[in-house]
Amino acid sequence: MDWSLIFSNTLRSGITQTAIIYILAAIGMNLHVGYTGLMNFGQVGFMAVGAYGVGISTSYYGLPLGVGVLIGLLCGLVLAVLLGMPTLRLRADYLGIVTIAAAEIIRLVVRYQKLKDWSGGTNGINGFANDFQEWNPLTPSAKYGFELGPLNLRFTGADLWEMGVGWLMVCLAVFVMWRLVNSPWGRVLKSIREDENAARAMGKSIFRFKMQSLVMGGLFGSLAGMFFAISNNSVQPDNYSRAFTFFALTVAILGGLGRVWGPVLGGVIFWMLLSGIENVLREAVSDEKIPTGIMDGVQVGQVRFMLVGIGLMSLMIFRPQGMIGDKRGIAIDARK
Amino acid sequence: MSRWPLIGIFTAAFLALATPAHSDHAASAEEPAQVVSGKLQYTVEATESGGKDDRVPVEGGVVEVLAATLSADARSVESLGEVIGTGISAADGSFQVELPAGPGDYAVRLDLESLPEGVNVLDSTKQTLPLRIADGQSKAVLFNLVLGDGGTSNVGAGDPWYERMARLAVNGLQFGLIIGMCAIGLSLIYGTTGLVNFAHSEMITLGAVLAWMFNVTYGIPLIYAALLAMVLGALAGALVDRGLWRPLRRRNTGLVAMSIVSIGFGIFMQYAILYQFGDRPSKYADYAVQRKSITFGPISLSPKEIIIMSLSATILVLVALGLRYTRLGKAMRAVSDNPDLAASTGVDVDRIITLVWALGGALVSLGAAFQGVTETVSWTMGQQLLLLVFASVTLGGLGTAFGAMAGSIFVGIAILVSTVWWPSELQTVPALFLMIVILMVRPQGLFGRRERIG
Amino acid sequence: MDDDLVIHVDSVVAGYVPGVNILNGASIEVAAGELVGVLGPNGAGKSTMLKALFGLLKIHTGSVWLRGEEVTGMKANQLVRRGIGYVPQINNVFPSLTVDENLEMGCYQNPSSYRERRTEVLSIFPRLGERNSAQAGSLSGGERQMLAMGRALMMQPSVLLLDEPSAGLSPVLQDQVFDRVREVNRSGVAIIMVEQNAARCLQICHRGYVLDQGRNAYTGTGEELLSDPKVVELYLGTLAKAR
Amino acid sequence: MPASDADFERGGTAGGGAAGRLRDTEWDNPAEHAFDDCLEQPGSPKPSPILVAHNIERRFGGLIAVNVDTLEIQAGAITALIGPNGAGKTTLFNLLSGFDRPDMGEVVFEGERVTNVAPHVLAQRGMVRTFQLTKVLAKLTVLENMKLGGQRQSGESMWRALVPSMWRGQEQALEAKALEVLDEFNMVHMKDEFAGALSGGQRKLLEMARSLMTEPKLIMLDEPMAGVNPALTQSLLGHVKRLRAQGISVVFVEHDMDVVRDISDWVVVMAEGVVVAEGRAASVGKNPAVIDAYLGTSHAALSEEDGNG
Repeated sequence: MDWSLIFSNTLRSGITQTAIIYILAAIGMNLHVGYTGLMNFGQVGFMAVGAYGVGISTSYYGLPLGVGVLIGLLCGLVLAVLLGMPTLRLRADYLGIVTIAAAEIIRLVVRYQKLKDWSGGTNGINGFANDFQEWNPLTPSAKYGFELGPLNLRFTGADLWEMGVGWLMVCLAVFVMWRLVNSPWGRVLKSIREDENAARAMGKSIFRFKMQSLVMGGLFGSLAGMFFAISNNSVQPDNYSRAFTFFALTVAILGGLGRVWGPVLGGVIFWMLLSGIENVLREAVSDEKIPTGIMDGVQVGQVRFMLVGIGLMSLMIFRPQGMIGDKRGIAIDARK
Repeated sequence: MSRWPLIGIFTAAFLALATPAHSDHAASAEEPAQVVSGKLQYTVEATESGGKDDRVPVEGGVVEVLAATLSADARSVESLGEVIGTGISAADGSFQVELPAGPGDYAVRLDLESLPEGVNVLDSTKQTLPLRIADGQSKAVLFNLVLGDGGTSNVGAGDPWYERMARLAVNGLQFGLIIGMCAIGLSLIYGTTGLVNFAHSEMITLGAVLAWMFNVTYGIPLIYAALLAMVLGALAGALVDRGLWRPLRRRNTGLVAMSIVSIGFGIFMQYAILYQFGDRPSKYADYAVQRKSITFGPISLSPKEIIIMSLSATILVLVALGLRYTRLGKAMRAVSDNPDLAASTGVDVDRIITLVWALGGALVSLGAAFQGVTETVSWTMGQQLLLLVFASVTLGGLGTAFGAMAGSIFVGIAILVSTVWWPSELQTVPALFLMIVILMVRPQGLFGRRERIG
Repeated sequence: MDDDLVIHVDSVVAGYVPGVNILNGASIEVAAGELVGVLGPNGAGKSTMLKALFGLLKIHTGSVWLRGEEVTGMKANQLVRRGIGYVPQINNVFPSLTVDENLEMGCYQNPSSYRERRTEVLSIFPRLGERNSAQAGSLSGGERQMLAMGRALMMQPSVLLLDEPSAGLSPVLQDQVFDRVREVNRSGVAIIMVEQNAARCLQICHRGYVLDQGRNAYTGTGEELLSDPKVVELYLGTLAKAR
Repeated sequence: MPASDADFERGGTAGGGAAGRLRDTEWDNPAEHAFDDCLEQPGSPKPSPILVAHNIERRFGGLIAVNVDTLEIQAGAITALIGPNGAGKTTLFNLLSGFDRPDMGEVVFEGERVTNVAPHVLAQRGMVRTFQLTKVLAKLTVLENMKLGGQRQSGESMWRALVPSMWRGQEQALEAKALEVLDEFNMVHMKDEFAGALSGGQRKLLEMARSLMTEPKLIMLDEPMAGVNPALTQSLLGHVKRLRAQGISVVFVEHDMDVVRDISDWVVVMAEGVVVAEGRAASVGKNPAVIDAYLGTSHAALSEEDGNG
């Protein structure tokens, strides 16, 4: 067992691009589910429109990447408004079904082969974000970082550039969230989560606040999708499936719904756990500490996801407030 | 009391690990190369009734992989591109084609000239098969070869539109009946407990995979395998209720929290099934091949289709009658109406809910086994069906079993008939869209009763 | 335990939300064949008392005894088996079941007695016979109340728990309900009745309990309670005073 | 008001009960003579109505839950709405406050037609309501609950929320006001508690206090005394009277006839969705229609004796 490799990989997973994508998406879901009580189970739809917004505008219409990013955000906004107008009056569980279905419709449409010239069909869109790599002040292929005893924390310049930009966005998102939820606006959201009619009787337009929350959280989702697309320099339709939303939800719950830092902590821990387990299992399998009759290399990834499922269940049952939540202030009440 | 959910989880995990493993995992521990593989063998139909079909491997068969455009459900090829790779079958009939281009849509074509004399594809439209490859996936393809003349499938594009529509309507009815079998459980569970069960998709997959396991791994004829799957599905449903949901209800867990738990349970089950079953879609050992068909006007149905349709229709009618007239059915409806009041009249509500789970599990397993016969068995089949099941249940009115049946048949027929005008790749979009619209304007569904407010 | 008691609810503490108790140690005793009223202001825990007794609500401390057998924490369906019938105040019929199906649910645990019991119940509530195939959801308030009582009587209970049977009914129907309650009681069924209409209730009850904030405030025969100025002033409303 | 004085006397002689003690806290009654010229019959016109309902009807399936020809609510007075369970009181409340929409008819608030106006708009215009089952926001503190009542808060705009300097001043003023109102309700000491930790009676108080934060013209209380212990009832009644003294109109639903008699200037009686009687508390109790629909025949006999003795 190469413990140094295991530790290094585990530590790295908590801070690399994948974790950042999930953290950004989960920040949006935290605003929806944690602060407003909107059961948005279609966050991946916002990610998809963000990613395709930037992908299509740059590759098909040849716009500069910066403009593409604005268009990606605009797509998120439009989707939130389109989705919110008719559905925000629905009950929480109905809204969950509707948002899942909407995300699925988006995925089916962008992968539709007849629209291949436009959205790339099943192959997606590739190589539209070269500008982003060119803006990198570091040497893409050089290795940066350090080794600390057994820990190898070296990243290529390309990775480091993407991570830097990603974490900057996370910080920005957390700052915006922190400002929002600690304002009178955030207070109204929380009151809607607790009891819509009470907020209504106090003269608050529930629809307006829910819509604003949907838009803002959706924008974080689109940001996550765009970061996904740009850092990979590619958009693949089948990456934007239901499972993504559910994992982002797990990240948000793990950290603590209704807490500003919840998604960040949740994302880092989630990916460290996932990668730690995978690395230990992989090493154990390749050292034949686990007989291949029980598990082979391919199955390690599957076992890892089984654990995600069990983790989400156990969290919801035993610690719905997540890691840093206060039981008195949790959003999804186990007893509501 | 709080240890019960964990016991439930571990029991389920144990069950997942204790069943005999499916052997065909890709062997390499590293990132698997994208490979299309399969086995060319033709079937000699058993002469004696009760005997199994004989399979003879084909050596030297030529298989080509082409770039292609597929329909959304990857069930049919819409157009073909250039040839990407070629494979030749070995002595045991197995072949492999590597795909340098990575994930995407392909078609696999069998060169009929390369086959031994007298061997043909059973259905001549199935000489070219659709193939969809996701990232890191390897897939298996299966050609149905027979000794003797093959037939042709009925879906001809040149027929008059009304004939095509009639055929599609019948196919849709079959699909709808299968969805209906899957939908009743979801609807009854929602009605009696208020839970939106996102793990229902995995109950579908589990049913189909269990039937596959009995049929292929243990060689039990499909009919009995499906019945066994039904029994195990019922057991699994009851077990999940006892081990997970009942303790959560005792803790007064909120409904939204419970749906999130069901999402977690669904993820667990999905990957547990993948772990056991592998990611290759498979066919059952029986009924893959069926040449004789019965024709009514433009519609021609194979015996298996007739059996599936009549069996599911019968079962749905029986369930409906049971709910309407039996003591147990009335108790189920009473619990749906008002669990507290039902308890007050002496109904053991917990027992009824467990029975509902068992009934749901049994029906969903049989429905899934049927779906596995018409399509293939794969670890994602439940996920693919779930939203359609939701759409059907919503259409009929959440929580009403009769509504769920009607909604399913409507959705099944509408989906297939719509392909006359609508791209089949996007055939589920209208159903999902319809569901959204219905939830918005009439959340009680088309057949549901509006509740009095206040 | 006193063997004559059919029901003995002993110092029960219970509530719906953790940390907030509605019942704070209230007790009730009912002898065989007795008709007992439970009164008190809104929120005093009257209905909660019935729910706790009937196993619909978890009891934190205290105990419930049925004919000398402890039944604390027993589920409702087991209590039904032991002969307790319960009619909730609201939502007391199955709206999507027909009137006959509702009655059938009444003798769920003893289906063979259905025909015989139905005839008897319909003789008390003839209106139900006229509407036998209507869905209960389409009945009027009075009809629903009759159906709920009728369904409870289907099982031939030895103890009947009534939660505000006269609520929302017109005076004529209220009188009918009280007459029926007395009639059923005279046939040997012990009844615990929660009522808002205190004066009317105490007129027909053998004894009454006045609850306040989940505790016993006053207990006595109907006359005793109605003639106690303190009780009348604080709990029954001045209208009942003159009695 | 001789009739209600007589009630007071009676309450007093009965042993210093609810009604008697209330006289300790005296609040002016600006509406004392507002109803002098009003006919005691359903739909009677009022000198200066703040809220008027015309011909409103609400059905649930086949059931007519509310069918009110005309109902005028006098400004600056306390109007009680009584009737048996299921009479449609809460449904009427929902219709008047915009939480439910009538199938036909119109509602006029301060001379403007407000039928089908959204409830939050009505609240902004000064019609605020409470609920039968208290709707405190359990996971917000008492102070946050109070501050939610503030109207026209610039910090409630999503964009301005990002720049605290744009709303901090207003927020501080709001907090000062919230503390002031909490002080009137003797609740300042629990300002940082989660509202979910309050008792039933305290929740009722908080809900009423929170309503005042919206600076209402008309406050509608749905069973404000339900589930409140007698000691707190006194305090709640005092608060309601103080509202009237401050010029706020009050409509409330109540079961307890003592409470109704004590504080209401006018009583509206409903049965089976229809207004069957209107009038002063004392005379409504003797109205045969009310006795028939609500109090019941046994009560009628009691009232007779009462009158004689």
